[in-house]
Amino acid sequence: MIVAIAIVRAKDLFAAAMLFAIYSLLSAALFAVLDAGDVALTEAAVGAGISTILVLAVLAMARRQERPKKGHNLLALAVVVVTGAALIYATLDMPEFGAPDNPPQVHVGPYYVEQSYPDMGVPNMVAAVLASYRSIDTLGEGFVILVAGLAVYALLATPPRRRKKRRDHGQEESS
Amino acid sequence: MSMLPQLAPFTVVLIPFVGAALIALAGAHRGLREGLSWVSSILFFLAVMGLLGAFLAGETISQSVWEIMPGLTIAFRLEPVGMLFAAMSSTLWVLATPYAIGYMNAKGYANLGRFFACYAIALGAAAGIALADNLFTLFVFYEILSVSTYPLVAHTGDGKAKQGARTYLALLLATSIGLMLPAMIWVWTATGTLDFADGGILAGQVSPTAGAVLLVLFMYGTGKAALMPFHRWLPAAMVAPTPVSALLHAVAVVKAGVFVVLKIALYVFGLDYLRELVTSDVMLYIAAFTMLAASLVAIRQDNLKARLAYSTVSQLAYIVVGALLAVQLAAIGGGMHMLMHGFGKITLFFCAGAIYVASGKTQISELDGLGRRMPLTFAAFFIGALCVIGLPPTGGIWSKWHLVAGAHDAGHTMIMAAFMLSTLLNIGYLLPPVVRAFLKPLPEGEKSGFAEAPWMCVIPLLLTALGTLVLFFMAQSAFDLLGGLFGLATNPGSVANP
Amino acid sequence: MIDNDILRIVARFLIPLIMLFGLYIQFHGEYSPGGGFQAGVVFAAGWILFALIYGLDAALRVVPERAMYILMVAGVMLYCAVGVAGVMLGGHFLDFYPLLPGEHAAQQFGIITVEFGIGVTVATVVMLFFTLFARRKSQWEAAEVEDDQP
Amino acid sequence: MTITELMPFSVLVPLIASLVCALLPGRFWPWAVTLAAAIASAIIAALTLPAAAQTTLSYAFGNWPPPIGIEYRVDAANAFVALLVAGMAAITLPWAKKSVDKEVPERQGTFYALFLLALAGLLGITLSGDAFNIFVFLEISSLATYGLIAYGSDRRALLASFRYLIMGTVGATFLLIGIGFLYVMTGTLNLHDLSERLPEVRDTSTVRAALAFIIVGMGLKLAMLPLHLWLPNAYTYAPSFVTVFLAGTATKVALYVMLRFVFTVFAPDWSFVVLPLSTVLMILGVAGMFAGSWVAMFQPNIKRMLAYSSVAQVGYMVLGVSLVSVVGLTAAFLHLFNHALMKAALFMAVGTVIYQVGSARIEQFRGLGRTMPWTLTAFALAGLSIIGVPLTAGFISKWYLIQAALDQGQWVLVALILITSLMAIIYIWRVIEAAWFKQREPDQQAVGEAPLTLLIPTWVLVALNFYFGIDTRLTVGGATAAAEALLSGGLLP
Amino acid sequence: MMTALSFFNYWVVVILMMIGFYCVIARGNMVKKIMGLNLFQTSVFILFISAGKIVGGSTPILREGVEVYSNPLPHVLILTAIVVGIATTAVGLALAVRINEAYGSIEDDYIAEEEDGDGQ
Repeated sequence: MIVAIAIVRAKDLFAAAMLFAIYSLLSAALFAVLDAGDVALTEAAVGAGISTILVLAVLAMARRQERPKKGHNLLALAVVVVTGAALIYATLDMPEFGAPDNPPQVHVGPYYVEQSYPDMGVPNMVAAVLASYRSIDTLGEGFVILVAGLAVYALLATPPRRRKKRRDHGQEESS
Repeated sequence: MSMLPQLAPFTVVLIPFVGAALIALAGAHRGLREGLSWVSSILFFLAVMGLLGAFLAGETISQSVWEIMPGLTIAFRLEPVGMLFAAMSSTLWVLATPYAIGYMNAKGYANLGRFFACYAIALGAAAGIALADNLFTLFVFYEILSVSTYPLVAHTGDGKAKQGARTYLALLLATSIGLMLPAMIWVWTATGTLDFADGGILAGQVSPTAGAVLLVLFMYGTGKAALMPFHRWLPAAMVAPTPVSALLHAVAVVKAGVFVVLKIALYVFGLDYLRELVTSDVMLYIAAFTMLAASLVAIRQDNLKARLAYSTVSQLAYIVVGALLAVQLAAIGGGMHMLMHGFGKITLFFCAGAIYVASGKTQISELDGLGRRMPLTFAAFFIGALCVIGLPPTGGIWSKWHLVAGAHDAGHTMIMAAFMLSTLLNIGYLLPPVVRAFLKPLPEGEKSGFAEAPWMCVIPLLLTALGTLVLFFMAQSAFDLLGGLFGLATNPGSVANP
Repeated sequence: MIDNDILRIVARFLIPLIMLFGLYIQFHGEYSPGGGFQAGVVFAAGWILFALIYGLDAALRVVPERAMYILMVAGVMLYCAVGVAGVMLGGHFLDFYPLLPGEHAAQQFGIITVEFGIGVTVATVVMLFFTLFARRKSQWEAAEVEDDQP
Repeated sequence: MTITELMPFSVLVPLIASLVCALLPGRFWPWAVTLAAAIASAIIAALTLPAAAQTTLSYAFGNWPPPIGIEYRVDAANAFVALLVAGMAAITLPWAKKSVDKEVPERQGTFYALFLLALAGLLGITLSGDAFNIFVFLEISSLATYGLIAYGSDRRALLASFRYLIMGTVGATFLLIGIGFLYVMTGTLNLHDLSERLPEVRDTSTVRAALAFIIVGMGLKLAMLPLHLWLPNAYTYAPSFVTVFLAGTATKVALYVMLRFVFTVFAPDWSFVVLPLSTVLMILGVAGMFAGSWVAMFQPNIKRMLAYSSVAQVGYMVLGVSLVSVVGLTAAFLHLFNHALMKAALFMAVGTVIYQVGSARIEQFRGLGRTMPWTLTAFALAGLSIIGVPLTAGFISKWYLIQAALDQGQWVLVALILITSLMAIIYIWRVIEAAWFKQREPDQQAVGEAPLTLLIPTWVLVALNFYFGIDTRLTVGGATAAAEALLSGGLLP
Repeated sequence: MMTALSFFNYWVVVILMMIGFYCVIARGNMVKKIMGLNLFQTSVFILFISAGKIVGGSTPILREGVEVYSNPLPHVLILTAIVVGIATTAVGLALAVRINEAYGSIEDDYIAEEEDGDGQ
């Protein structure tokens, strides 16, 4: 959490990126504590790995320093506070953390725990749910990453043509 | 007339539309375009006459074309007022066609394909309004009429024309969408039907208060009836070429307006129900006020077309008053005035256009002595003026006679007085041009190289002038046409809800 | 960085290990944490390390850009093919039971194939990301130079 | 194969076709494959609608019975929306060929693959009966859309795409939060299962907050008034074809998701009581109608003008929803359908002008009425539909909307609807006036009529606008069935 | 005591969410915005995972001697959501690269100023 604040405050984007990686590792650890091994592994690989590399690649091209902003954005603060208040309000009636009789633990969830091995002989329930019970979601996930690949490819595969083109555009628009 | 083939109403309405499409395709090809204009106007005239013949023979003709939504249909039915309106507009279209061709060519306007196509569409829309069997169908064609006449008003495309056309369209659409549409939907929600019915559909379905509000919505929603303060579009529309002013703004568009008022009064409210409404008197006095105020404004106009436009506003109010008096005789008078004024006013506009074509003059103060150069035109103007004023030997006297008699029947002495006063004012603004033209000498130094306008322009105006004279003698048949069914419809005791 | 001996030697040991680990979590996913997605990321990470040390051009010789593009589509296609096969064999879309006679065998076959498809796609997409982002800088600078000359 | 087994393929066909498309080179084949897939998808959706109107169809993926697995659950409401989305794609694609060739000369395989994925994503959202699955497909379509918008030739397209990405992702995350709360409270993600399990726990702050988050999240994607900021730029700078498609479909699907949650999952007799939803939606709807129409009147760029008009039209739909009656919802669904038709036709006409002239600024429309009569006539006719002139589709939806307002005695609303219609006249009329009553400036290039491949699809859409203004059996029937399907869960009339 | 602890866990998530969300709205730098978006999403992930946790349970992989497993469903959802997150991040960053090339900056305010200069 402190790391998160530091990210927001950091003017040096490079430092922010590094802090971001640390934050990802921390949340990965938190996931591991919460029994989510698969998620922890993924978060570590993605958050600390890929995201950071990509951010650094962008920063290599753009200004490293964030330009200081004039004043504080009160509207943004208000929106965030309202959202936060709504979230806090929502938690008031949430079931107790970690209790075994919470709704998720009594409905649907137990089926996976109990039936996935008899159904398919796979001990990792996460894999069973991921690839079989909810496999259309995972197919969707595959498509999401494919879309990202296609979109980034569309955006960056053509070598850039600088400035000149831009000036032409300016004139075209202003005419 | 019984020899004419009798077509279904929808087919009749479609004739001008098909004609318009062909004219638009003919586009710049002058001979083809004009030929098509002739053909479609004459075919349309014959078709309407065929319907009229069948109608007079006592046939009930109705046709349901298509159901758009449950209970909401495009349907047509012949009834007296509509028949009268259709017959009048189809006759006048035939007469206006040569006039328009002559006028537009003489003045060298461009884009005539668009012009004649829109002209034909407007007539088709007018016929659709005339024959509509329910409010919805009527509304559809009403809107087609508004939109299709916009290019005609803005025809020259210069700043003034666009300004005028914008006012024209804005007022007509604003009133129809803003007031008439919600009124219509209200009627639908309240009664579950929009079909016109003898004796009205609202009686017993809507509280008198709601009915009162509805009446105001409908009266003002019919912007084409030019009730003050929504009359400004009519003078604004005078930027259009004269054939447009003549046929559309003396006949098709404005008559569509008052026709809608009559129709709504007769078949939506029903005269008996109408009398019960508090706002009916209010609207009546507003109409009477419009009648007088527009006359007063007309007197002050020097531009001939503007004067005629305000005169139209005033005359339309006669018909609205006729409808709102809510008695049989006045309603008949209103229907007849629609016809008489149509012939009279188109004559006047034809003359104004002819004067402009021949001499280039538009102001009344410039007309001095022109009567000697253009005797036929001014003779026709004189007859047309008599008809609008309501003096014999023209048909105008009969309609005014019935209106006044109706006001007497209804016990509205004030309205009778208003009719009288307005008639005096009519004389005041319509006769001076004639007097100037015939009795004053030509001003000094006036070049004398012009005579009558081209024959294509003169013959139609002579014919319409003749028409007003003929109507003086034929008024009884118009009265019978209207009265026959009115009598049935408005007999006390026969008002029943279907 | 190619000149740095220590790095090279470490990398020579490390990269195969990382890739092996990637394959392990790919195919051992049913028993321990891991699966197609994580495997893909780890495998790609190995390749990225290679690219960082030996240079992007060398890395692209190993896996060309066009191959990445095709493979990323092919991975998802494999997934869809499994799904369609289920329909062809009379089941629902993504129904694994009809694929093979034994129930468990069918499910395991389905899961492994599907995870493999995901793994391929993820690995190649991540590699593609890296290629595109990393190359962009040099391309951009080249364009800038070109632009300054005329 | 029964219709139930066929139904999911309206999503799967474009999904799989996108893979083929991504690999195809050249300019013809990607387009042809896309067209074929869209048509197939539309046919399947068309077959589904009558069946779904009879009885709710359910297709379980992997044959795992819901809520264990994921199902596609289709009733009249989503079948109606699916038909709209797939149909729009099939109708607009023939137009796309020329326009895309000009605006996106390179890498068309990728372009069309992204397009198909956007389409499949939207259809997936529509048909899915699983909350999380909706989120996943929402992201597929959103990401594809960001990519498509960025194809725009103006550099501002990039900026528009980025801002849309930020707002869209925030919206999707809000949806995810909402879904998370629901899951915590019920333990299920299946919409139908949720609707059965929610009554037990729905008087909790968590569920209330979940509703709020879902509405705000979808409001963002829907471009409901204060959350509409992304839309004008995105529509303005995206390639013409993308704008045509998005205008016809994307916001509609977001509206559908919102309705699905508000009406089916939460049951309207609860969701409209616990939050002042009716009032809030009504105010936002009216504000959207006004602000959108008002700003539209002053836009020099016609694409942007139409985009603001879309904000206004979304306002009409939200207003219809806020009335919480069968007629109101019918009006919303009708307008959803009809607006897609008219806005797509308008954007196609403008896109055709861009194809010929290269710009959508209003000065460039001068005198085009004479040189491009067919294109501009199409624009004018579609414009009549948006104004709501009788015999057009737009009239039908306004009719129902006014009727719904009248049913509840909301006189002010009737007046407001009519006033904004008048504003629509003004902004459409600006274009018509420029096209027919202004002369082309001497320094402006002379242009001729557009090629038939662009004109014919535009006119097909214009004709549909009139067809559905005259024959309303399909639209009114479908919309009524959809509204009734949504309201059947509740106790409202 | 249990209650306080449980709320604490949720509230940490909420505060993280707020920080991330603030970063998205208020920060002008596009890379920062994307990082904020990631923070925001990650906190939502924690919320989901918390929902699946059973105190005393363990990672949902079948083993000898373990009786209570945490719920695997949230884990699956979050795996998918993480993928969605990285996909969004990648596309956003690619856009930022292109914007940087087109405008010479990735500061939203600065670009907004330039846009006004374009006279749109």
